[in-house]
Amino acid sequence: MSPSEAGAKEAPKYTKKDFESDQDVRWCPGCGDYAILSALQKTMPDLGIPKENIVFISGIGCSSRFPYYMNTYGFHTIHGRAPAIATGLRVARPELKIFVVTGDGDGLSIGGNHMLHVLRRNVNLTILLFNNRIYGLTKGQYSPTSELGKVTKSTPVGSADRPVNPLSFALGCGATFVARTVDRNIPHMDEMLKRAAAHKGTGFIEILQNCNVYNDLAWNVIYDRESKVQHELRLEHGKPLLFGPPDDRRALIMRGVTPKVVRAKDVPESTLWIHDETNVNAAKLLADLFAPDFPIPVGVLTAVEAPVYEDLILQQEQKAISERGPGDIAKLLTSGDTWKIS
Amino acid sequence: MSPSEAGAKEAPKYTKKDFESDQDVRWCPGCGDYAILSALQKTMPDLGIPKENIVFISGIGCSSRFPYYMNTYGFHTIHGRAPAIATGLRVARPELKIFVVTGDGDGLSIGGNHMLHVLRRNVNLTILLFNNRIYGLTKGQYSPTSELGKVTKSTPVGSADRPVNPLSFALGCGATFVARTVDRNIPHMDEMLKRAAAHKGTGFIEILQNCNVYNDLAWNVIYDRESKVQHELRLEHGKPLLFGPPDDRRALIMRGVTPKVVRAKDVPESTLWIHDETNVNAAKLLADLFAPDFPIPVGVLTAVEAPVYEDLILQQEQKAISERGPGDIAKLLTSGDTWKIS
Amino acid sequence: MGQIATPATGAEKSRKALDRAVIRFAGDSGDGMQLTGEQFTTESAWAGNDLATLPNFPAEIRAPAGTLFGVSSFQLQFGSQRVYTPGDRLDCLVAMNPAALKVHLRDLKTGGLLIVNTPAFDKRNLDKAGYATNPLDDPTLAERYRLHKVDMTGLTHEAIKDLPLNTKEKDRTKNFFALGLVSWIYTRPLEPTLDWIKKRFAKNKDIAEANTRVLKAGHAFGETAEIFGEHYAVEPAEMAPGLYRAMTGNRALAWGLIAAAQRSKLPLVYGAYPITPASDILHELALHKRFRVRTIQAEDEIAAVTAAIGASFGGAIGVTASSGPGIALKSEGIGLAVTAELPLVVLNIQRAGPSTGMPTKTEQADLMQALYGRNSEAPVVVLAPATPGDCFYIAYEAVRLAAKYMVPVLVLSDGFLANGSEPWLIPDVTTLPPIEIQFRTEREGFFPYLRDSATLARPWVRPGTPGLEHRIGGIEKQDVTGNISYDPDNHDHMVRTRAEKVRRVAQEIPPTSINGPATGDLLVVGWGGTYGSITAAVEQAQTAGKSVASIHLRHLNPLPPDLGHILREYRKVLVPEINSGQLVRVLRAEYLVDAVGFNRVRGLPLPSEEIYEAINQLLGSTP
Amino acid sequence: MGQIATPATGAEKSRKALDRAVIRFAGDSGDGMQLTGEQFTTESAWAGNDLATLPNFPAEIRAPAGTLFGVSSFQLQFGSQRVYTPGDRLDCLVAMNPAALKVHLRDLKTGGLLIVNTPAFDKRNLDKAGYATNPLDDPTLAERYRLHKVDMTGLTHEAIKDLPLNTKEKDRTKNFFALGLVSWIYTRPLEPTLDWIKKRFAKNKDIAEANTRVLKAGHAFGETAEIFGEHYAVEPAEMAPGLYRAMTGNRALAWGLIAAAQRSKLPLVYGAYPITPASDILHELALHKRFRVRTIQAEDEIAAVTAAIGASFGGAIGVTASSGPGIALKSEGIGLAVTAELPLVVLNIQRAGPSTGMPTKTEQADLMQALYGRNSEAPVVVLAPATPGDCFYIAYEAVRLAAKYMVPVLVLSDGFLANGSEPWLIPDVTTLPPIEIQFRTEREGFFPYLRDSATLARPWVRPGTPGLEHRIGGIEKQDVTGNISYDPDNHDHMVRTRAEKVRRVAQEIPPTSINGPATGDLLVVGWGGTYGSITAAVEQAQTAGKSVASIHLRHLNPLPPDLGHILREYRKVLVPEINSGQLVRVLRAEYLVDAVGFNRVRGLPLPSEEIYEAINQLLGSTP
Ligand SMILES: Cc1ncc(C[n+]2csc(CCOP(=O)(O)OP(=O)(O)O)c2C)c(N)n1
Ligand SMILES: Cc1ncc(C[n+]2csc(CCOP(=O)(O)OP(=O)(O)O)c2C)c(N)n1
Ligand code: SF4
Ligand code: SF4
Ligand SMILES: [Mg+2]
Ligand SMILES: [Mg+2]
Repeated sequence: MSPSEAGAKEAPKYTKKDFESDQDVRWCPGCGDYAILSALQKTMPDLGIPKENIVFISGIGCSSRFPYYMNTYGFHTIHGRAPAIATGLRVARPELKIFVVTGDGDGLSIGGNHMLHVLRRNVNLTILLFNNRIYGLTKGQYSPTSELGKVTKSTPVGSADRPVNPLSFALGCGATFVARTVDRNIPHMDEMLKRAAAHKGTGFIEILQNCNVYNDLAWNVIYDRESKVQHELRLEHGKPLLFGPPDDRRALIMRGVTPKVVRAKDVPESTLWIHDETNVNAAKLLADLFAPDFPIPVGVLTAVEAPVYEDLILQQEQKAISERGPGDIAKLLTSGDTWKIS
Repeated sequence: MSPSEAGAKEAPKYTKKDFESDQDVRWCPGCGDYAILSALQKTMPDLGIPKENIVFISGIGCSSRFPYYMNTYGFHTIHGRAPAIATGLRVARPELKIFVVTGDGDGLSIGGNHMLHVLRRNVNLTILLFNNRIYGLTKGQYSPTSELGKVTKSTPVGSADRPVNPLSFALGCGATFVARTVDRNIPHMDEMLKRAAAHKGTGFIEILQNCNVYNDLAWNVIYDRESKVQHELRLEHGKPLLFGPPDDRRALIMRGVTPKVVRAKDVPESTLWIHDETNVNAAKLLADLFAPDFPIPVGVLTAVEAPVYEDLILQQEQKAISERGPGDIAKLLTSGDTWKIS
Repeated sequence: MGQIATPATGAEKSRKALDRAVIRFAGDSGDGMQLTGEQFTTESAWAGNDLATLPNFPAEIRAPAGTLFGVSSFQLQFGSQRVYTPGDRLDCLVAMNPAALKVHLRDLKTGGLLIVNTPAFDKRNLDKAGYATNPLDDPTLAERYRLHKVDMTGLTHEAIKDLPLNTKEKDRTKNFFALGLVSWIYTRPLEPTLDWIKKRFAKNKDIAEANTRVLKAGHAFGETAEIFGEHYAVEPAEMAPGLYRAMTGNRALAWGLIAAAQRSKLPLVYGAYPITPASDILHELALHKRFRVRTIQAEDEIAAVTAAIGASFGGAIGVTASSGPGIALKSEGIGLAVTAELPLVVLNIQRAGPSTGMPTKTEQADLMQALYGRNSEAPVVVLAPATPGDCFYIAYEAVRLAAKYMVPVLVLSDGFLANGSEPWLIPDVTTLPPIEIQFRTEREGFFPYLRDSATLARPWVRPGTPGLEHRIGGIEKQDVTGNISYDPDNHDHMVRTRAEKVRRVAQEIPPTSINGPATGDLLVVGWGGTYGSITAAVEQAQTAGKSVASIHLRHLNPLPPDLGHILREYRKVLVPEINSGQLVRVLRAEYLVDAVGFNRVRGLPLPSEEIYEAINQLLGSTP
Repeated sequence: MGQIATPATGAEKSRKALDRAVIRFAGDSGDGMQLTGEQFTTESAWAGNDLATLPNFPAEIRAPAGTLFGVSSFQLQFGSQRVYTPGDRLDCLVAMNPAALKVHLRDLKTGGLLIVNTPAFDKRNLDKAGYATNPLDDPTLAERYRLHKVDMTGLTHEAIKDLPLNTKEKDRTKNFFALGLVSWIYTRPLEPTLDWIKKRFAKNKDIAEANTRVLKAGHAFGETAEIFGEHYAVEPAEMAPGLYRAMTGNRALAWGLIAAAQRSKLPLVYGAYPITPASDILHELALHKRFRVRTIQAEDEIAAVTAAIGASFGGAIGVTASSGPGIALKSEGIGLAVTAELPLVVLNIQRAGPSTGMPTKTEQADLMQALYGRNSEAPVVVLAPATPGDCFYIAYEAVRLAAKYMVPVLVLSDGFLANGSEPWLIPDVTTLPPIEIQFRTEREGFFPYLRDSATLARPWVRPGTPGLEHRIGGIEKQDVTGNISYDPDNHDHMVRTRAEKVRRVAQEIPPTSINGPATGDLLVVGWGGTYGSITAAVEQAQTAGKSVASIHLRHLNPLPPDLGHILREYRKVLVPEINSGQLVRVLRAEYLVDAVGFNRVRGLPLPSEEIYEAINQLLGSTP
């Protein structure tokens, strides 16, 4: 058993209620965060982990209020630093199951550097990035995922910054598990959460989330029933990349390294692009796609194995102890050159 | 003329000497930084920019001592923040030509967040990242680009962090110009510097650099004459991806989205992969490749056009002024609701 | 019916003259209390009163309706005499729901006017507010206060029943009913609000019509309903003649910066990362591109301050702002500006801490951080505005000093000043002290750290100036040449020089003005947003015949040159602060006077009543 | 030949007894001066002397040969009596090249021993050092000092000419010649160095042989050559009996942390980002995985401190360290630990600033930052070690207090303590105060902010404890329950509680020990790495009959409870610091005593001579 699996002691049978804390939920009525909270509380019992071994760590933002509402251990920390705090916690206590909850501002603006490093280190954490393309808690400034030209309080004639794509960024950082889901799709969220939680290493999920107060329907292209049917591309390992309404199925295929949308019926089945979660290259090309010119990939873009940071650290420790025994401070103090005065 | 081109007034004819400052160069004898300095001083006259309009901004590290040695304006700032300082300078003075000099620690460890954001904003700067895969100035700890398992002062039994690839990271951040060159290849450095400096937006160059004191020959695979012949892949726009010795030419081709190395003579010319700098997808796949299994791409991976941050800001300003005239503070103070007391 | 204090009959309504009144509107976050308060403020300003305001809202964006933590309030004091504070205890409280009543009732004076919106006191809301029974049914409420139960919701709907709006839209106008009613009670002119409605809802005639009708309905209700026995007039205050406007602290800071940039003929580069309560400065500045104001919403506070430093290096006015945690993050960057000797303005809109603390609440506990919150000896100039309107002058002064002395200037505003407003006499900008920027262009004898003999400032050189190419940086440098130097004596010299440069700013400080006798039993020393509370308390004590004076420091570093002398002219020194005692420590260390603090750290302005008590206590008597 | 002081003939060499001696080895960065100094230190320790060392090296990694900024030096003082400092002025200077002579000569006493390596004084090196002519040719040099020109390079090559090494390798051994020679002059045992060479070069016999031969050649040269008229013996010092080792401050900090983790039976999680002069603690800790020490080389200082906080939250000993700019970056994180009330240890190895400053030079100018460098009221415990060896005890104490009071503890070491070494009496670890961690597991009556009545600490709960699931955070919280609270009075209460908790740490501070009379004319108060200089100066003054005492503060916050009383027992108080006057301000503010500072900020330890002068000056007499 690797140190990071140590937490898997037998868990009691829980219900959703067991994961609801006694705190008033303080989001705006209608906020997408409610759905995510509910999905998570619902998913938790299925993870089979004793409640006391679960910890939620967050930064600051509307999304980062999350830990208060989960009846597990929780730490609402400071803006952008949740991945670093979680790394320290994980190194101290590799048997805990740790979730990091962050926002597009918390995780990609002030916290971008920690995100980069936690991803490359592949610390065993599940990171939920609530992307509402806006700063909610500070009342509506544009965020690093807001579209270029976004008009907000801080950009009355439009923003001048090209947005960052969380998935492309994560992949550029060497992430080993990257997925996307949508706050309005509870079963899919549930599935992604389980997949990410089971991943060995950093499981990174972008959750498209609605801020109905400051950026309502920013993701309408995937909320609106009609548009969703047109654009949602469900990624499923081993399945071809097909999307669109039944009467107008389209296929995403490759022209060289350039994705192209064609009518499904126009291409032979053998040339369809089969989704392969273990192909990081494919994930990188998928990550950049979005409506209207392309479908919106939803699901697991990539899931690959790689060394896990704290596993290596703990292995080094165990090796040192098993080879030379546990440390003895008295011996340490008298090691090397000493001399006696009497 | 866009505001960012304003600096292009007629420059005097310079020689390399004009760009040498009067400061003692304080790198270790044999350090790769000397070659880069020399290349830069040599390239400067060719840029045709008046010396007083050139600014070098750096953070902290051996590499970041760079500005002191260039007889231009210079600012040796604090660790990791050079891209942010340069952004402020550029917004204030879009007519200046700004170079940012940073290291793998400065630019990708403490400064990773600013690197992300300067790249996505596409601020018009030329960024030179000296990658020696080590912390030089602090005497030899591993850096974010050091290989997993690296033994250094701070990791006596090997590091536990998977390295970040500067090129993949930059591309994940939405960089519009990404190139790689090598300290031992002065003509190629010269070419890359000119290309990056001419780019509209952020020109990002990774320079493989030797720290002969703490990480000697980390890049030996591309220094060693024999190995270099085997592994160096020169990227040239419109040319096929061929490398290796004349008697054993190999081609990099695509199997689906997976790069493969084959004997050049085994593949028909029509199936060769032609390098296209405007194809960011291709760049992402190339960026991940390295010896021994793959060749080492050297040259411009991608160069694409995109809106430039400070251009948009300045355009907004000019539009506001041209539509409503320059601001008048007395008018501002009396705007809106006022009342008189007499 | 005014149930205790004025058991009125149907008799003619009397109008009573008041000196001043303190009103608070309180309701749910969704009830529009901030807007109501702001409009009432405008009306009072039109009426020629002096005034001060205190908005107070939850950190939650839209806290769930009816909850205690979702209550939002707006308080103001207006008067026919100088008004220093929004007031301590309320003459009138408008409570739009049970939660508002629960949270705010304790601040209402016994016998004060209490107006409640009865339909909001339903089971659901009572539960949410934690009331087991309806407090309105408790007879002691009406005994203790002049309680008026008004069916505002019903009357509102009635007034606009024929308009094509849905229930929710109609409901939302009820704050105008409250505004109309209270405007009648205190004889405020409705014109500014009617004007505002017209402009604001120009594109939505129905809403405009609804708000107008409801406002008038509230007003008419006061006039006709049998329940209000009297109403009040507050005469115009005697104020300096001139053109006035309402001014909040954050807007004043923004405009002060713009004025300074204009006077110095330079672009203003403002690097900021959003944070409560500083964000509004960014929002305001972003509107003024015509002034060559360039705002950068940076990726974090470190990028914000370093971008500002980069801009300064480029010869622009580099400014950054933040609050609490964000200022902590800027410490390293400020240190760079200290040693690079570049002008930099850092605005700190203090909020309650430590750490995230209570972001929407006020505090003045970052003084020590401003003075000392950097590694090593890194002195900066520290200024603090006294009132919302003073923020304009302080921002202007900060730019002026930063550029003149080539030094970072930190400005300590706070949440109370930032959002509070006061009537502001619009200055003639040409009378502001000039800001003359002289970039060095002369090659002859140029060195980057050559100093001006009066200010010790090094030359400011714009990159782009031919022949003056040079390099600066964060490593210790030789004086004059600016070359890297590890020479021990040079380092000692530079540490002293940087300190002396800041000390010389003292020559810019006007003589301290003393409010009260030049010598006496007690001196009260204040700084920042407590100016109003302290002044009110001290004037109260003076009226009561005490030998008390007060001074207010706008310069915290360096301190005014005459301060030591002044302190020694009083037997005792009291320093009220919304922190655990920071300025008081500085004064004790600097002048060895046995100054004592009065400290309450509640996220609220200091009540002048409590300061008054502290004065009396220190004087050894009961009030 | 000792050319002035001892115009020796070929007569038998006399051995003179000395109380103490101050030696400095100086040369190029590549000349191995640090190693030479360390070996000489070990030899002196073996000889039973007390000693103190001062390594001093450039910030450049390998500065170009022969330059002034590339000079590296190592100084030590050893003696037969208590040695408090590495010494001010030199009895002996070894200068391996012209640059070393140029930089260091001014510190040599008139009549002192000056040993130079003549072949290094060639045109190239003279040019680089900025000498127009060879200073060795200037007769005044030999007049003022006992100059010995030795062809070390030549003699070295001669000694090993038959060994199969190349010229560069041979050249590199010449520092052993210098070491052998000076060892002979001061009668040091060669055994430890011979031992060291054997171990160090076990895999390279030729190098081992070369170093051995050259060391002996240097020794023999002293003995046989006609030029050294006398040599010296320094008797063993009277030191407490026991087992000793040489200890540097950084290693002592690391080991102190390890000892504390062992005693508390918890893993130690150390988050750090490399920075001079703190990096060596990381390097040292990374070696000790068997002690469950887990080091995280973080991406930056913010990640380092927050990772440590995460570890503390998890029930491990969370520690972080940095210097100057890095500590500034941690301010926000430390504030979180304050309000989360988690144990955290932050080591600050102070260096000369501001900003990047002079990274390899020492300073003690971060005291104010430690006390106040965070937003709002965020009090922490502040400790400072007095000597390299004391770092062990301070690190241990920091962990103990942090865990007992659930509070961050900041430790202020400095570059001088970090790299300096002293003979260290190895303690019996079982005699250290116990660190008893009692994680709460009891569900009954659990609340996250329920407090211990003696310490006010809240319970430390390890995630993983069934039934105690709870949430904490950086927003203000209700006492006891820990729920988010914006209640004004609760906030005031929490601000006071956090302060009181830190204040209670005073009950852990032993009575202050006074070095000198309990009452008198002058008290000298010190803290941190100036302990040695101050003690030496005060003992000198006492010997001269002055009524002077000194105390040394290891606890800077809270201050010792008896401090106020002690301060008042002296007519005057002097506070020497390597800053512009920080502790002195604290003492003045706290106790209203007219303490005065003695401040030199040169990146170097304070010379005890200068403190002695300051004492005399304050006493109103000339020395
Ligand atoms: C150091 C610091 N800087 C700034 C803030 C103010 N702040 C709080 S949340 C936030 C942005 C939140 O945006 P996001 O992460 O997208 O979360 P959302 O509210 O949209 O869920 C900011 C800027 C802060 N609390 N701390
Ligand atoms: C805030 C801060 N943290 C840490 C340091 C110490 N430091 C200086 S340079 C450096 C790393 C340099 O590595 P790199 O950027 O790779 O530059 P190189 O020396 O290898 O050229 C570090 C950690 C510092 N100066 N400031
Ligand atoms: S502001 Fe937006 S993100 Fe925040 S709680 Fe409200 S709706 Fe949700
Ligand atoms: S340490 Fe390495 S990178 Fe730094 S100057 Fe020396 S060789 Fe170059
Ligand atoms: Mg968001
Ligand atoms: Mg490096």
